[in-house]
Amino acid sequence: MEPIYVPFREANSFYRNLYDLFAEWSFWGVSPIPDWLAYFLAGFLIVFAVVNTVVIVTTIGTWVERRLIGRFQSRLGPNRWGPWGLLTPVADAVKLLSKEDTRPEGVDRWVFNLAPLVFIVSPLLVFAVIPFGKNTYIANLNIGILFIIAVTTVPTIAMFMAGWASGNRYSLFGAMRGVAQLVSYEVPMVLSIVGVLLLAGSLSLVDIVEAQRIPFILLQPLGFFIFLLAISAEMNRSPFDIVEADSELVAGFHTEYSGMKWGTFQLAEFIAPFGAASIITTLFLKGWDGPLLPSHLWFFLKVCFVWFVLLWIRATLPRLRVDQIMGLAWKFLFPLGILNLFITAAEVLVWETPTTVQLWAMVGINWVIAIVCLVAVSHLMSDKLSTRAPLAPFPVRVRRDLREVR
Amino acid sequence: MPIRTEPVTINLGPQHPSTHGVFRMRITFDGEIILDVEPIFGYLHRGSEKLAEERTYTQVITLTDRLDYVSSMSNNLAYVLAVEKLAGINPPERAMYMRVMVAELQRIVSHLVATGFFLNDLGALATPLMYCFREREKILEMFEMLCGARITLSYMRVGGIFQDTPPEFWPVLSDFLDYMPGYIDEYERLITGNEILLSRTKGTGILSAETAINSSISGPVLRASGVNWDLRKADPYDVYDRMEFDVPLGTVGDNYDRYLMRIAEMRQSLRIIEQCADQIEDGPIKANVPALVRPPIGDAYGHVEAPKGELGFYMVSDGSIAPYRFKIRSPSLLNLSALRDMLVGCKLADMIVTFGSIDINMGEVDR
Amino acid sequence: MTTVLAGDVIARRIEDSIPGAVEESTSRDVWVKPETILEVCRFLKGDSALSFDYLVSISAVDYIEYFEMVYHLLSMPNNHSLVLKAKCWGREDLTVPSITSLWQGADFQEREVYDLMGISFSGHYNMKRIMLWEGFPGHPQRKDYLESPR
Amino acid sequence: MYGLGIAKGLTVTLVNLFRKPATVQYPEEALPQSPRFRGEEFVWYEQRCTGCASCAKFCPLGIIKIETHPGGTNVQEGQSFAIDVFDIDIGRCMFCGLCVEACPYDALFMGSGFERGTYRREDLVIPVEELRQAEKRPSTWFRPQLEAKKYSPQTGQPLSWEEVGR
Repeated sequence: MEPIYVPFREANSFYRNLYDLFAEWSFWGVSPIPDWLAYFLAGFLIVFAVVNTVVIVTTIGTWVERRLIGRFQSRLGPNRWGPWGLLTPVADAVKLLSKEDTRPEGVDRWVFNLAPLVFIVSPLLVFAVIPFGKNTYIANLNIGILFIIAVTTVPTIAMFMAGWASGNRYSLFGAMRGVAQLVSYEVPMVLSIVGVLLLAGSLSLVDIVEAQRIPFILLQPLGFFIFLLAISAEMNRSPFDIVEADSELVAGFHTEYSGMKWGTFQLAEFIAPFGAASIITTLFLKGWDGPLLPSHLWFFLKVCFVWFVLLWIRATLPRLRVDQIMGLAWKFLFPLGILNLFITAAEVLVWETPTTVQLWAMVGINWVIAIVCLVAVSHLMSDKLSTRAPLAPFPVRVRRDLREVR
Repeated sequence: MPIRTEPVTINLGPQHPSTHGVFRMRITFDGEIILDVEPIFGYLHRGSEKLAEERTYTQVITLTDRLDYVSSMSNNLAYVLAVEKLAGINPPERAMYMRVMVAELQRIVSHLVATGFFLNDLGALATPLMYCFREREKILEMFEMLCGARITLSYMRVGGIFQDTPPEFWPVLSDFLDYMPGYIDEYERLITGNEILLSRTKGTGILSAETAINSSISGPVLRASGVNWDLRKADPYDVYDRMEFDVPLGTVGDNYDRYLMRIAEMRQSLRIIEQCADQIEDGPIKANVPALVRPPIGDAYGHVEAPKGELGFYMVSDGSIAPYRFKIRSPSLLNLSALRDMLVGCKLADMIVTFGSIDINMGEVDR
Repeated sequence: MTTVLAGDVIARRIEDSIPGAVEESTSRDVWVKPETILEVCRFLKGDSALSFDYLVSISAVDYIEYFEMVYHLLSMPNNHSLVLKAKCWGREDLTVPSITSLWQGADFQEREVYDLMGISFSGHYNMKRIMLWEGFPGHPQRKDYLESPR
Repeated sequence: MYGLGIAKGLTVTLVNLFRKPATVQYPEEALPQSPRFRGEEFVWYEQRCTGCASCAKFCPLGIIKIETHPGGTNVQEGQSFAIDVFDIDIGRCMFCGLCVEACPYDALFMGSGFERGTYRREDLVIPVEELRQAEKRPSTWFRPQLEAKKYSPQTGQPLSWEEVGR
């Protein structure tokens, strides 16, 4: 009987090569590594490499993020440790690891300790199905996008675990907000993804990248807009960061955590934008595909660009209120998502295999619809925000030169 | 079947990121809706009023620096005005112009801090705060030129100011007046039109004019409710009667009005500073006042329009070198009187924003 | 400029409305009996010509033999002000009627006077210490308070 | 239109990304200091001091400790006292400068430093020996005669007691 893991083995050439290396390694004619162990070792090595790459890129990312936000705020940012402060993440990690791991009295011990682990698993799992470059991926799941939707909901559970187990009311507030927000934004996010799926005709991310003759951001502007907002809300990034709104809830669901448990939460939150940027790149920006440069570099550059845009938004915008966030999801993004899905479905129905001309016609139609929709929605929303006249004019007067010393 | 819920009580503070100091509010929530608020303070009580009874009139100036530590100049001005009223001293003209000028500079500082922290409370990741502090720094540098300190200034003396301006002050002020309107425009571009700010602040934390007057609210918070009351116009002190400026007024009294009020007042302050710099003439900077002031027996109440509201000092003299009674009418404390009216019924997030828009300073609340 | 109303004139008006309330008056201030403060304030606030709608501050001064309550009142529409004073003789069990029913702004100030001077206000809904903690010995703003009595 | 305000705000932050940062790296570079800066190390000229203790009386916190004995000499004012102890406890000092303002003989000046962090409060007392020996770079605060000379404690030479003038 063929073992169950064989289909997975066949899926990925890189993995198959590693597996073959282990399985066919012989020692005086004897192959000491059995089939299942070879399977395990190959898998472990790849996962180890990918997870560590992600974590290391994220730690460097935290440094870049802090430096950039510093510059956005007309400061310098951390620049003390190492050249240009590059070792700041290392110093942070050392500090966090050597801190006392306090646990307040009256917490639910198991749930409290488990929550950070659960929280960090999900952003890492996202990278299991992302194609990092041409033929470079851990698994080409035929339900890849469904897998991503599934794992991105896991933090909700972790958040609620942390908030509930802490026995702190700020934490509980944060957890409740988090659950409400994530459940709400799941709907428009999925609706916007379905448009992409209709165009690509597959759930596999590898196929979606290959199906993009032109980037789907052009074909799905409305979908991209909805997805960008929804994924920002899913990650609790500004302006949707009500879960850990520092000015309101101190730190939200991880108020009571310290030491490396807190560090784990932070790490997961810094990985999340990279995961989100990877998903956006794959779904809307043609993934790893690009001219001249190697595919991996293209992927990395696109991810960095999307990540920068998320950062820029974070550095600028204030935070919305909880009911406004819910209203945005259900009153505006949800109908827009339905509309987008409907239009895309109609287009796919009319042009089943579109020619290049038809594709560009589709781009035109979708952009016109997107702009009309957004303008209409903006007028709907700005009804209650009629702008007032400025309070008092500031007349410009001719001033005597003060430089004459008095 | 209705869900059985029960209200949650939270002690917001004393150590909370957005209580602007050590301030505590005992809040009862129904979900996210506020049912009841009880402010609790006194964590920063230093007994300034009692301490002043043991100090000479000049030494008390250092105490007033520490009331509202982001607007020391206004505190100094209110204090010296009260003592001058008590002792019947008239300061020379140049000193009066200098006092008005630095008090208006201080108003800009205080409003910059208020705006910055207000936007920080809205969750803008300290970006507007950093921009506001960047310009605040310029004013503090000017203060350092004038009196050698940046925060605790002790600049004014009974009967004038302590020392004339250094020559390098005027070019710096001139430059400041040139670029500051541009920076205020930049804050407005950054945030005033921002739809998130509009939706967060419009129609939240409304304070009606009647409640405001009844609760002894003063300053920008009162004027945001549409009450035209500015001591600089109503009871002009020093040389404010020679200045030409407008008093910006709000219409609704919500958080947005209070925010806009401060931006508009900064522009008006720049106008006043310009006029002061225009009109100021050479002359003595201090009236002939002995080192130990001995006002005649009696009492006096002196007040100014400080950045946060009406700051008044009620002083009783028994003819000695120290005040017999020194009472501070602090705007921050009284602006909290209507806190409950503004907060009950709104959400937790609105509460933080409303609290930020009142702009209190714990050094002045607890004294 | 804010007009400071002459105390004698106001004293006469108060006396017309509430006989026996005024103790003495000068050209600046009016002294009323402490137990009539609420009625006097109600008259001053409600009278259409005076209409003192704004309470500026409440202070208490310790003159050893008596405490003096000082109310600074202001009328925003007419832009005039008045200093109302009341002498409370004695040092123990001092009670003055609270004016929180007229002005909400009196709330914190009366609590502060109670906390630091030890004059309590009848009719105040929340008469407890404001700056110091409950159980603090004595009232530190009094002139005879030297250190906390043990 | 909804969204324009957000876009405007985004341009402002983007412009600031390419601006020179407003902050400086403190220990390596410091902001320019005004000559009037009220700094922590006091400048004291024993030759000018008569031991009248005006500074101690004017200090709001009473942190200046002066002990004298009769029989000192003073070049300007004739009869004066010799100083045994002149300690300034800057651990409680708030740098209001009233002591300098009070000095009738221009013997006491503010300094210009601000970097006297220690681990113990006792180390924050400036003893008389240190005041005697320290390099004298007086701040121009409340001393217009120094300002008229365009003296700056940060860049100028140390001044002797004859040079600081009345």
